[in-house]
Amino acid sequence: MTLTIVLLGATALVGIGLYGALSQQSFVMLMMGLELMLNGALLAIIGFWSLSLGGMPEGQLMAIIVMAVMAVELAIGFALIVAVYRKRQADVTESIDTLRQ
Amino acid sequence: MMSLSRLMSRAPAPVFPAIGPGRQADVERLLSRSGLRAAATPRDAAILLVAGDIPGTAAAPLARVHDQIPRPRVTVSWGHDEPDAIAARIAEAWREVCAGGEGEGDRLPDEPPNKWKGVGPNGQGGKGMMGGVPYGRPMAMTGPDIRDGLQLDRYTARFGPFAPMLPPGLVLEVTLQGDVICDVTVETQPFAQPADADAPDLCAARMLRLLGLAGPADRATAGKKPRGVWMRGAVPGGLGSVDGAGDARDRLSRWLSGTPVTASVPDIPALLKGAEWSEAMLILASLPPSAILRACQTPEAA
Amino acid sequence: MTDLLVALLAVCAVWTGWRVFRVDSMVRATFSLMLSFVAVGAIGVLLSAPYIGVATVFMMAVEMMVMAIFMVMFMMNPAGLNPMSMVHQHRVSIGAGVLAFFGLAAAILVSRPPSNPVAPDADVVTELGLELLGPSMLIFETAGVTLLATMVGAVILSSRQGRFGSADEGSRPPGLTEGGDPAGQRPDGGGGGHHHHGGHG
Amino acid sequence: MIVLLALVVLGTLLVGTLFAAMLDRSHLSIVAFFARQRVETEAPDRLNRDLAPAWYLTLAGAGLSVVPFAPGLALIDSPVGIVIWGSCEALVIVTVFLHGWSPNAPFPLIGAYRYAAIGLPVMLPSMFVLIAAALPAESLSLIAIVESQREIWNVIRQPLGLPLFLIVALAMTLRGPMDYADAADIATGTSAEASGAGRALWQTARLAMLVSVSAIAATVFLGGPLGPLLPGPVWLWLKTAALMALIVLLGNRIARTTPSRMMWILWVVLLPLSFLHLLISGLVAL
Amino acid sequence: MLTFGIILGWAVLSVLFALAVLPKAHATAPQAMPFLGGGTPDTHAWQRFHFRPYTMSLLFVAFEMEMMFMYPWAVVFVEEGIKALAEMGMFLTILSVGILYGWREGIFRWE
Repeated sequence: MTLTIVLLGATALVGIGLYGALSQQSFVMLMMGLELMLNGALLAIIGFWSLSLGGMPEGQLMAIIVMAVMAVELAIGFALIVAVYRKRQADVTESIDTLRQ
Repeated sequence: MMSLSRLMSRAPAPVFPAIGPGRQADVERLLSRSGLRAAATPRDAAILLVAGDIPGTAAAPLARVHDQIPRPRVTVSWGHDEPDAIAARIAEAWREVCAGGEGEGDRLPDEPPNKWKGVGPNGQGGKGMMGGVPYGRPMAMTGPDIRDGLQLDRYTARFGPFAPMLPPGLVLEVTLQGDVICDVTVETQPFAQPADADAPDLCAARMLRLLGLAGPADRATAGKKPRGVWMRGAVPGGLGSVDGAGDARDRLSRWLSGTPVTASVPDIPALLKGAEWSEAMLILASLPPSAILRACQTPEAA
Repeated sequence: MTDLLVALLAVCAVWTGWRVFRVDSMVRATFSLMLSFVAVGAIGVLLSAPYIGVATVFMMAVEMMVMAIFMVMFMMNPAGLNPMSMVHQHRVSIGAGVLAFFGLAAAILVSRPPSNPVAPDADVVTELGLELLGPSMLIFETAGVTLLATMVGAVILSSRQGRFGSADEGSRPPGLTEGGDPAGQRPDGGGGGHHHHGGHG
Repeated sequence: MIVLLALVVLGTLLVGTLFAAMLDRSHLSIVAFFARQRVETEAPDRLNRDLAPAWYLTLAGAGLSVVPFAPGLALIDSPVGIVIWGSCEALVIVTVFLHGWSPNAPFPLIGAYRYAAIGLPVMLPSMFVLIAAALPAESLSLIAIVESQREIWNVIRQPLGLPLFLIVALAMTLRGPMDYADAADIATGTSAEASGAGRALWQTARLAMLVSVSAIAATVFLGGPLGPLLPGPVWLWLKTAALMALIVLLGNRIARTTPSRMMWILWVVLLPLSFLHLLISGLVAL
Repeated sequence: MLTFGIILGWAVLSVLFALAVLPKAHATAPQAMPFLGGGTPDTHAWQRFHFRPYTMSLLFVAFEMEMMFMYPWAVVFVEEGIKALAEMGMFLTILSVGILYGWREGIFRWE
């Protein structure tokens, strides 16, 4: 019962994350969607580990790895955004000008 | 209720000083007394201390600062009274504030900086995402940066003449990106101060305040030796170098040892441009008020 | 009781997760995401995973702080003063999200995962530590290398000045003009490394 | 028993906050400001402005709850006590950031970002000294850390620990040399637009955090409730009070450098020092 | 469960206290202006804020992950002895290379 609740919650998080990742125009918001999907994965792992796998330590390690993936995604994603923003600065400001009209 | 207001009135009176020409040293000495507390922002104050004759150009800023003090509030003007008399008047004003009441009303009309009514399908301020004046003000726009070339928003504002970290009277128009100064011009020169304001203990106290040492700064103002750790070392080396007067750290050392500093006229905008806000404020505090005034009087700085 | 709390927290996690895409202010969006993580961490604590649960809160608070900084840096109108919708292919996305939810939910409801809960007196933190130093040692060290690669990659991609100057320059700002004197400080030298300044794009 | 402990923790927090205010000589000012007008700024983030002081208080309370008041007796008897405290520290950064972000004014905004720049790297020495304290205890629980100090306090066994943690404490309580959020050059930074009860509540929460962080330091480095003759809670209170006075004194005496330089110091000086500290503690514990 | 309840209790208590003591904020237009020492701003303060040490914050996020491994390591340190010291030493050495690289690139300052 608990496991079903947890997994349904995780599924909903993945669903919302997918919606966010697909619908958002900006790259930064897309990262939010990805993080939310990983959040769902984390919740599912915690649920499985706790209720279905008898607490085998690999489950906890898996959760840590999901968090590491989040950190890596965050660091590399934002570094890429900085690099792109710096390179295509003129374009970005142009698009801002178009939007301003 | 009565006892609460009595308890409140035993707190040091929170005073925001608006320092006029020639009164900087007087006000600094006054506010280092116990029973008075110099507020760094009008939000933290109840009493506006107007020292000296504020010139007409600074009347509107004075009204703004006055209105920013939460109610109830009282203005105390300091003409030529003795410091003891003015301290007593401030204490009286603080008791009055603690007793409650409406206090003084606003000096400026209750009008938003720009008329604004939500428009568009989402109630935004104007056309597009960055347009219009949402809540009465436009939004900051991107512009070139002078450090790392990442063009983000530039925030332009006029700071002063009653900013506690700037010399009294000085108005700087500053363009910030993050907290780095991209552009700075002197709008109004600081008020002239007598030679007393260049006294080493007062100058040292101004720098110590910026270093987070309010207690030692009060001691320095009272002519005692300030007790602090890492006072000179906390000032980064090479900051605000001026020909013949060393850098900010050297000047603080000299003031702490009681030697006055005379600096040749520096160009203020050139010194501040490109500095971080905290560094810029340290640079300004590390120059004697007379030197800053001389620098602002030269034509190319204006 | 635990079931009820877990269900409530799951609803919290989902609700705050949904708010992320529904608020105008980027700061609110990011910290809404953080609350979603906190709820997941709390579920972890309830499900006898104290370390993973609390550490999730710990790590995510920090990560979301950094995320908020970058969201505000690069999003137009970061505080949502001009509310606007910034979505595209809205229907498709909703469809995909709903489809993913129902597909996975059906799979969950149909499949019956084995019930094998953690022993109530298990010392899960010690087990994790032994696992890290024992069988999973390679994963642990690989994670180290991966993080190193991330650090180096992030620095290379996002830092600009680093490629020119060495660390002993301290916090000296670059020149105001190309190759000019450094701003604000030390008129002597220091601008030499910054010839590329101002030439972006 | 739980209710009694909860009351003890609450009482400690209240009395400790009052004591902190007295040390700071700000108790009367805080009382005075609770009664004054609370000024609204232009288009603020009202929700976050009102909640930031509440979160700060929550974190102070949660942090104090993991502290054992007698050997083997803590309100939150968690196997991961120091991780809970670590989360509190991380959330303090978020809270201070929100406090500075919410008024929509330049000085608070600068203060908030400065605090983020300093608060994040400050987490590293903090976590290293707490992990070092967990080594001899073979547990992340603060109760076990107290037990491990029966023979010798951590302040002697791990000499670098307390000094490093005091720096963290100054940052957590926005004080003196680490007070980058509320610095004088930005007109008290994140608090520059806080007035009336909002300002007073923020100051109260800041003092409550001082109680919490001192109690943690007393537990981790000074043996917490351990001591001869007097009962456990009294020892904890005495040690906490002494550390509070020390932190206030340090905050009033040490100068604050510029944020850019402090960040450099944190990474280049204090982080290697905490590595060294961990190595020493590890070798001693073996 | 108790842990969770107590922390939730603190949150509820603090929020209720804040609601009790915080009156509704109100102001006239001149009162609401941001404090600039009497000066006026051109724009809203909320902006795409140029956070100077952004590279540092990215490096920090990656480096900080090491904590996740260190906490469980600390629990078994004495049990595993010198092996644990060696493994964590290697792990931290690997990560320190990243920090040294960052330092060399000058990211620990305002960019």
